[in-house]
This record gives sequence, structure tokens and C-alpha cells, in this order.
Amino acid sequence: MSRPLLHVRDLTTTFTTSRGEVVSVDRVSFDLERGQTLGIVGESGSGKSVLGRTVMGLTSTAPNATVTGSVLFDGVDITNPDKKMRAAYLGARIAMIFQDPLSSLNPVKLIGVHITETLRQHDKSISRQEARRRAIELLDTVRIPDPARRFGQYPHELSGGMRQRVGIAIALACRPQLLIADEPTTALDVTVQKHVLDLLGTLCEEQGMAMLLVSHDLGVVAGRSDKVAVMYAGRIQEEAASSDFFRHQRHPYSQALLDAKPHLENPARAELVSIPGRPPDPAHRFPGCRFAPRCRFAQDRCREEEPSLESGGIPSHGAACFYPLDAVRSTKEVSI
Amino acid sequence: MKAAAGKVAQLLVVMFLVSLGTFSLTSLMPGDPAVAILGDNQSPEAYAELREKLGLNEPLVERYFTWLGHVFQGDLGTSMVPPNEDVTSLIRSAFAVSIELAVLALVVALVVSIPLAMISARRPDGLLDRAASATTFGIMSVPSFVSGLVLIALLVNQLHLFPRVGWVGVTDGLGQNLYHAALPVITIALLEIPTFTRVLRGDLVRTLQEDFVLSARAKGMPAWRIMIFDAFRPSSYSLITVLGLSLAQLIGSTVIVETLFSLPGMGRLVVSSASQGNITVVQGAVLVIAACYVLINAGVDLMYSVIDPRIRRVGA
Amino acid sequence: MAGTGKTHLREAGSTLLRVEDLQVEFPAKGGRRVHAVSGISFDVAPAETVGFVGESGCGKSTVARAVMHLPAPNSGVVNLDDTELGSLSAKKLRETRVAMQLIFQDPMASLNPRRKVKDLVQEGVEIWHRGGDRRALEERTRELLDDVGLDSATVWNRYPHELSGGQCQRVSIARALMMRPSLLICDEILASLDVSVQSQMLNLLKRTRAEHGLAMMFISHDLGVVKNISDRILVMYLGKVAEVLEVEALDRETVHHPYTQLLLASVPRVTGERIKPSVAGAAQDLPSPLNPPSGCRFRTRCPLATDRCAQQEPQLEEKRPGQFIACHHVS
Amino acid sequence: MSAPEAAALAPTARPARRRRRIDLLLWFCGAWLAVLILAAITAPMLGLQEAQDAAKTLLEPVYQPPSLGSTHPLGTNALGLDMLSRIIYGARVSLTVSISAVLIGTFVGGTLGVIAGYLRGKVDRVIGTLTNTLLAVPALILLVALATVLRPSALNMALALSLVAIPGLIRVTRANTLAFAQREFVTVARALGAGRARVVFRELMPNVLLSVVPMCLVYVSALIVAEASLSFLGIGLRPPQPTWGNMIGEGLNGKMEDYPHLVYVPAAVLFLTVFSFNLLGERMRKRWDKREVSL
Repeated sequence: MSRPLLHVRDLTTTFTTSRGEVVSVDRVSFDLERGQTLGIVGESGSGKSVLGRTVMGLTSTAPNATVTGSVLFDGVDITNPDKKMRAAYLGARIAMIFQDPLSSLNPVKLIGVHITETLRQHDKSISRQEARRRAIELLDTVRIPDPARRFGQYPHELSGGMRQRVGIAIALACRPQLLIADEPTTALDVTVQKHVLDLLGTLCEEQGMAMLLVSHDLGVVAGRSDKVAVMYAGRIQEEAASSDFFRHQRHPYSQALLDAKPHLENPARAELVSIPGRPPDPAHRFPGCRFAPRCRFAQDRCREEEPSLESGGIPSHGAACFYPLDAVRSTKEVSI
Repeated sequence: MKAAAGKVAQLLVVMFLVSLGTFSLTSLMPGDPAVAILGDNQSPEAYAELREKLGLNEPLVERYFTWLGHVFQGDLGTSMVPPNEDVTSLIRSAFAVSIELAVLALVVALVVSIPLAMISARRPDGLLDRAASATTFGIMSVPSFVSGLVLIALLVNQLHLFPRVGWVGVTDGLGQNLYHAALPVITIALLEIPTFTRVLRGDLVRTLQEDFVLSARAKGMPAWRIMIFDAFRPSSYSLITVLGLSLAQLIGSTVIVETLFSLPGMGRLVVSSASQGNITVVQGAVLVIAACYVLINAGVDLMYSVIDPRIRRVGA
Repeated sequence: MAGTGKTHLREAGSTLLRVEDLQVEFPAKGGRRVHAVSGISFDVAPAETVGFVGESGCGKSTVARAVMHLPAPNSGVVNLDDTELGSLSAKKLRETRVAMQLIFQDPMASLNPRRKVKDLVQEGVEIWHRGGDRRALEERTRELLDDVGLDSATVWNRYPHELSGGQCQRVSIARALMMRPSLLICDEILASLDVSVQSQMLNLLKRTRAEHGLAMMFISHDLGVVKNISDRILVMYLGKVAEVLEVEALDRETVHHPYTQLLLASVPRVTGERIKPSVAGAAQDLPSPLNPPSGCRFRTRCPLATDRCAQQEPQLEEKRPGQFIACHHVS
Repeated sequence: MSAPEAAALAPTARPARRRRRIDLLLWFCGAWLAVLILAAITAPMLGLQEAQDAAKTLLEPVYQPPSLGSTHPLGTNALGLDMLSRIIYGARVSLTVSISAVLIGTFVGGTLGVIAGYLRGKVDRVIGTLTNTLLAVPALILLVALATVLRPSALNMALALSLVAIPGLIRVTRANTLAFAQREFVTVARALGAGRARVVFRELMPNVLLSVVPMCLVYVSALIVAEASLSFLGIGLRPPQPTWGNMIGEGLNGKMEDYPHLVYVPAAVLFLTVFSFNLLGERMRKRWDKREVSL
């Protein structure tokens, strides 16, 4: 295959806070092909949102943030974008949608203005009428009924699902090649969530757009992504093709994450396998595997050495674990 | 609509209470107002005549309504102190001075504090922010009579830039008018700049952390554009509130500055009348000032709905 | 008022909590009223957990508060054991209400920020002076804290802001248990927690419920969670009950109320295969509770809707043993 | 986004090194206020030079400029009265009057504010109207109007000044009460059986008070200025009783060019005191705000 649309290597985001250095994203690497969707899953504090923002170049402007490593977008290094690059890429070739559709829209601006200003920012030659026409078209693309009327409304006059569609319309304005969706459905009801995910899927397909789908919920990513990466404490713990990943997980954390969630398919009142303890404090790093303190299978080695993301013989299914689950099973059998 | 009607009703009640309060000041006055006005050594007839003239022999409530009736016809009575001028015209000329000072001072204050707040908010806790914060904090703690004195010592006595005292009306030429107004205006503005700057900076910093600002950045908008077109308007509520309150307060509380620079404004009118026991003037002035407050308050409420569409379409 | 029927209510003597025709309205701007809960009836048997599901705005949280009379509902009867709460004097109500305890979604907001953990847990006892011996009180507090999975020695003198969300939620549970309630009302208590903490809490709740013989009203938007903890489930839509069912019946295969069906279909399946995105239809807004649709409130989004649905409000009927559905069209 | 992530992204998060630095300015202000208050309390025991009675200073030099080593470290005024001594006696008046005014204001305003915020409805509207009425007359005008009818005693002064502080304090406590009353811990307390009084005094008050205290400090400084302003205008406490305001006022009468210390000494003291109260209030607010945010 030709060079990937997004090529991320050893991306690290560090914040200097009152509690010391916090490494939110730690040496993260992945590739994303054109038109494909990568699901990034993790609990709060795992660094998934910061990862999305760092790829977007939004963290590097914070005065207390340091970004190292590299983000190549279509071969161009956009790791720490300057003003010019920001103007050329953000919103135009890479776009983003946010978790809370209400707070991510300016309460005092018309829905339409949100879209037209994006259009006119990236293409100064568009006339006002043209921008308006395109904005209404975009609202129609995201299946908002009566788009011309919605154009002149304020964000608070729309329902949550409608607002998130507006967010998508804004993101689509300049036909980006990459969409970073940061928990796009977390604030929405489950029926609306399905609509929005369907819409995102359809649009990616229609426009050949790649997507970074960030969520805390494996269920949101399941069936909606080509690849899945599971993050824990700033690092990718497991990365695999979705078809492979949901069949079996190699990292104990990934499996625990799936088992901990009460699924509709499980029998009623089933006892859940819970993960003991809490995620580690990002300001206090310790040696060894980050999941070791909560891991059922942890050995001495896990507490001393940090495993790296390796595929362990199975192509394109990497797990940062010394004793990945396929291996554990066999050792168990041996010990019996 | 119902909410608006309630608001208006409340403001009317406020006006009523203020007028009642000011009016009853006369009866709170220690001793005989007639004695206070005319002095000790007058004939009993003179006192009686004045009392009759002031209507002091009638019950308070009756006097209040008589007075209120006159007020509604634009007649605030006559001054009790010779040359017994018409209170309405006294207040009118003083009011013109005060309002000019207040408005000019607010404009100056806004011109300084809006950019200052924006610069500060861009990098909170950065060098510029800390410098601005320290400066405004220092200025905030200087009473106006002290800052006025310092300005006089510096700009008048040392540099001879401005006149020390006096007032020239607009009718006598705008240039002269502004020349005389400059120093008092700066003094008043100094009083307002710290508050404005701090309030706006605080709101801007909060707004800049909102998701919609992040989303504007994700759209590739330049920082200055975000500051002016995205962050400023939603951040201006507190500023508007403070602005309204200041304007209302300034119309009366330029007392100090007016005294310092001998300007014929409302503040000085009230103070000098009060010290002479010239109660009709005090009453009239307080009433006018309170009316301003009420009007400005209503204006501020209106402004909120202009700024925020969420308030605008209540019940729609 | 037609309500949504009472056929699903069990015999009065056998229930701990019995709620009939509960109705809650709030004044809204412009003199209008929000119809948050419009005639809901349900009962909870001792040691039974009833799950309330529905999307935001369906009135499930309002039900919780109305049951507690915090504030009292506009109309309706709430019976706890043999006592009708509405008939009680303010003081008596405060006393009786203690048998029901509430836990909220936001773990931080439901703990007074200026109080230490020990004081928070002992708060109820302190109000009623039921503590008795200081030593015994302290003993019991420590026991409860340890029971809910906190290390009583470490958290004893901590303030809420020094704890994590999950820990705060545990403190809330301990505080509720302190009053030895017979009914625990949990309002979205897992919504702000991470998956790994959620499962810990679910297991903890199940254990606690068994140990203390608690009945529970468990309110959640998450069908998986509700299925995991409930015995019976009430599906709510726009202030009404759409369906009442035994938990075993909640799956994608059984025939349900069209709204339940929609909910079930919307819950994502955990699968590796790409889901072909159904060509997304136009966005729909939930009808406003200021002006709910006539007849069946779900009709505006229902694929089965006919004229009849607009004119006549369906009543809950027992379509299958233990499954009550309010729909004209489901048989 | 989790709390640590949010904290990490928030641009206000301070770098660690700035936090550990001792806040010298704060310590300086605290020390200044401590010394001032102590001096004001123990003034009669300090063996100060004459501050009030010009008859006793006939032999003292007049208009003596400040000179730290001398018997008049801060100089003397037109009547040969000692400036240092006048400053300290002035502090007694300024501090007593403004602090007691704020205490009265907090008590009255705080109570009304909590009542309005907790009961809401009609009571709230009545209290709101009263607040607006008080606010409708600018503070200084209100004070001047009151000064025409009240005798200028310290007690009257404190009462009049408290009227200036009350509306603001009502508003702040009301707003805070409203905010806290909506928090779920209040509902939980009621579920536990807490009555109205308990909710107000045990749940709301501690939270509301803590947010009002910084405000009170700022009010102390505002009222010190207000009191000085009145004295400056000649309608506050009158000489020979020294106050900072009338000291500045008397220095103004054409003597300022020749004897600037008559104005600058009290002005500097006034500034330092007001600055210190402001800073203390501000730091306190920031500190507690942060805790609120971290919740």
C-alpha cells in the first residue's frame, strides 16, 4: 500500500502541572490508511482525548504542553504546526468533532454562521451568498430537516442530536481527508447515538474520509472501525484489526474492559468480572507494565520491565504484554 | 412578556421606595429645618413663614404626595437657600456636567481595559498577565482623592499639561471643554479600569477554555479572530453588569473628583446642599440619580438579551 | 386522567412501595407547564430491584424525587408499607422518608464539600440522634466504610475533593446504608464512572442488596446495566410507562413495545464485523414535554402509529405473563 | 475528559515552580495589617506624642518633615501634632468603623441573602426590591444624605457604612445560596431527614460563608476608603479627632506644595492598608475557588 494518510510515531504529550510532569500520551505510534476508521478506546485518564487533540495540533499551543515524536499527515510533518500550517490544515484537511455538541458551539452565533465562517476562512474567494448556499447544503447532507430554517437558529434551539449533526456539518465543510471524532456520542441518548454513528459511517464511505473515532466505550467502536487501539495510562496496550480484536483480545486489560461491561447479550443478573483498583495517577509513574497492579496475570517481570507493543506472531495484532492471553492459556494448561 | 412586566413593576417600586426614603429625610433631620436653614437669630414669624412655605405643618404623607404630584410635572421645588433657585434647572445644569464626566470616563476606561484584558487573557499567568494584574491591583487600592492628588502634582504642577481647576461647558467650545474635562476624566477612569479589566479578563479566561473555542481553533481560525469574534461577546456579561452599575454610581459619586477639581456636577451639588441643609435640592438630586439607576438597570437587562440569544427568546 | 394503567400492580399487601398515578409538573417560562411525569404507577416488593430505563427527559429522575416527596408530586399516591406519604405531617414525613435513601449521579455534588467522610456517613444518625454510644457509632461507621470497599482508616478524615468519583459514590452508599433503609433509590449512579469502576459498583450493589435485604429503584439510561441488576424493568417514555417486564424477557428476540424495540436496536452490538451503516434518516427531535403528543406519546416516532394512536391512549396490558405493554398494535 | 486531563489542558494550571515560591507580597501585607491593628489596639500604651490636643503642642515644631530618628518620625502638622500618633489614632477610627460596618453588613446582608436564596419566591422578590432600592442611590450620595441628618459619631458612621455594604453582600450570599441549594447534597440531607433550619445552618451556611469571607475583606477596604472620602469632604468625623481622610483633607488646603508630607504620609498609609485588605481577599478567593474547581 502507498504511504498512509496518517503516520504517527512515538508521539508524546507532556503537561507541566502543579503536581509535576504529567505524560498524558506516551510514545504512541500508529498508522491510518485513507478512508479507514481507527477506533481509540480507553477509560478516562488514558490519554485518548489528548491524543486526538495532539494529532490535531491543538495541544502544542497550550503554554504548559510539550509534544515530541512525529505526526505525518500525507507525508507532511504537522507535529508542532506553525500559524500558517494550522490555517492550511486545521478545519480544511483535518477536522474535528467534540463530545458535547452544546458546549462546542458558540451560544451567541447562528448555526449557519458556524459553517459559513469555516468555509470563508479556508477559501477567501467564496461570496456570502455562496457560503450560505453551501452551508444549507451541508446541513442537508447531515440530514437536518428544514436546513434553511435551521441556518438562522441558535444552538440552544436545537436538540442534542441535531447539534451534533451541526458539528459534523462544520467538520465536513472543507471536505477533510481526516475526521477526528472525540467521543462524538457520549453526551447523546442511545437512539440518537445510533443515528449519529450511522451518519458518520455513511459520510466516511461517501467522501472517502478517514476517521479517528475516540471513545470510552468499546461498543461504540465495535462494528464502526477497521482497526482498534486500546489505550491505558497514556500508552497503546493493544492494537488490531477490529475483526480480529473482537474475536479475541490478547491484552488482559482489553479483555477485562470487555468483560466489565454489562452487555445486553449476557444473561440477566450475571456476576461481572470487575477490574480491581483504579487507573494509576498520571503524575506518578512506576516501573514495569502500567496495568500490572490491576492485572490478574501479572508476574514479577511485569513489575520490573515495561513491555512494548509486539504482534507476537499474529500479524497486525499487537499487545503490549509479556504474557498475552493466548500465551497465558497455554502456560495454564502446562501447569495443570 | 410576563417577566418583563414584573421587572418594570419592580423598578417602579424601587423608585417609589427611593422617593419615599429621600423625602422622609426631612423628618429625620435633627431639630427644626427652618432653624437649620435660616440660622438661629431670626424672628419667630420668619420661621413660621418658612415652615408654612415648606408645608411642614401638614402631615408627612400628605406633604409627600403633594411633592410627588409636583415631581410628575417636572417641578422639583425651589432651593431653600438664597437665591432660592429652581431645583429642576439647578439639577439640569449639574447633571449635564456629571453625565459628560461619567460617559467620557467610561469610554476611556473601556478603551484601555478591553485590549488590556484581551492581552492578559491570551496567556493567563504569563508575564503580561501578571504585570497587568499587579498594576490594576495596585491602582484599585488607590482612593480617587489620592490618585487625583498625584495626577495634579504630576501633570499640573510639574508638567503644566492641564488646568488645575474649573469647568468650561460644551457650549463654550468643545476643545476647551475637553481640555478641562481631561484630568477629572482620567481620575475617574483610573477608578474603573482595574475593575473592568479584571472582570473581563476573568470571563475571557473562562470562555477561552470552552469547547467552542477549541472547536474554533480546530476550524483553523487565527487566535486574534477567536478572541474578538468568538470569545468576547459571550464573555461580556459581567462587564455589562459592572458597566451599568458604574455608570449609575458615577453620576453621583464623582463627588470627590468634582470637589478636587471644583466642577459644578451633581456630586458637588448634593454635598454643598447637604452641608447647608438645603433639603429640597438633595431630595431632587437623589431622585434623579435613582431614576438614572433604574433606567440604566433596565438598559442592562436589555443588553443581556442582545448579547445572548438564549435570553432573547424566552417563552418563544 | 387515563394514566397508563395499573394492571401491572401487584396485591397491595405484598409490596414495600406502591405508587399510583404519580404526576409531576413544573412551571416553565411563559406560564406553561412541563409535564415531566404524567400518571405513572408501579410497585416494588421487598428485596426486589426495579429498573427504570428511558432516554433523557423521560422523567425517570423526577419519579425518584417524587417518590421521596422531594418535592411532593402534584398528584398521586405513594405508599411505603402501610403509610401514605402524602397524608403525613412534615415532621412525620421526614421521619418516614428515612426508610428510603437516595443516591445521585454526580458523586461530588452529593457530598457536602466542607465535611469529612466520617461526618458525612454519620450525618443521618446525627440528625435523628440515633447514634447511641459514640464507640458503637464509630464502630458501625468503620464497618460500613469497609463494607463498601473503602479503607476506613485512610478515608476517615478525608474531604470529598480528596477522593475519586468511585470512592465518593461508595461514601454515598455507606451514608445511605447507615440509616438502615428498606429501599435504596439509585439515580444514574454509574453514569459518571468508568467501565472498570462501574462493574465494581454493580457487584458491590448486588452484594449489599443481598446482605441488607434492600429493595431498590435503579434508574439508568443503560439497558445493559439495568438488565444486570434488576428483577423487573419499567421502560419510560416522555413521562409515561411504555412497558413493564421481568428482566429475563429483556432481549432482542422477544416482542416488545416499539419504543423498547427501538432502544434495544440502538444498543451497539460488540462485534468485529463492520456494520453497514443504515442510510441515516433525517434527525428527529424528541417531542417537548411542554406539549406532549396526544394519545400515545410515542406515536410521533413509532413505525406502527395509526390514527387510533393519536386519539386513544393505550393502557398497559399483560401481553405475556409478566410482560405489560402499552400499545394498541403489539399483541 | 477526566479531571487530571482537564487540569493538564487548562491553561491556568501553574507550573510547579511558581507554586512553591513563598508569596512574599502576601506575607508583607499580612504583617502590615498585623502591625497596624496591634498598634491601633495598644495606641494609648505606646507612649505616643500628642495627636489631638493642639493646646499641648504649643512648643512643638510645626510642619516638621518626616525624619525617622527624631521624636516625630513622620513629622508634624500645622499645629505641631505628631503625624505618627495621628496615623495610629486615625487607624483606630478607620479600622473600628469599617470592620464593624462590615460585620453588621455581613450579619444583616448574609442573613437576608441566605433567606432570599433558600426560600426564593415572594420573600426573594421583596428582599430583591429592597436591595435594588439601596443600590439605586450611589454609596457616597447615600452617605452624604445620611450625614446631613445623622450626627458624625463613630457608631452612626459604622451604621451608615454598613448600609453601603449590605446590598452587595445580600447579592453575593443569595447567589451562592442559590448555587449551593441546587447541589444534590442538600437533597440528600433532606432525604436523611434534615429540617429547614439544619439545611440552612449546617449544609448551606458553612459553604456560603466561606465564599463570602474574601468579599468581606474587600468590603473592609472599600469602606475604609468611603470613610476617608467622607472625612476628606468634611462631612465625616471632624477634627480634632484624627482620621486618615481628614488628615489628607487638611493637608490639601494650599499647603501641599510646601509640605507634601502632610498629604503623602496618610495617603501612603491608606494605600498600604487598602491594598493589603484587597490582596488578602483576592488570594483567599483564588485559593478557595481552586478548591471548588477541583471538586
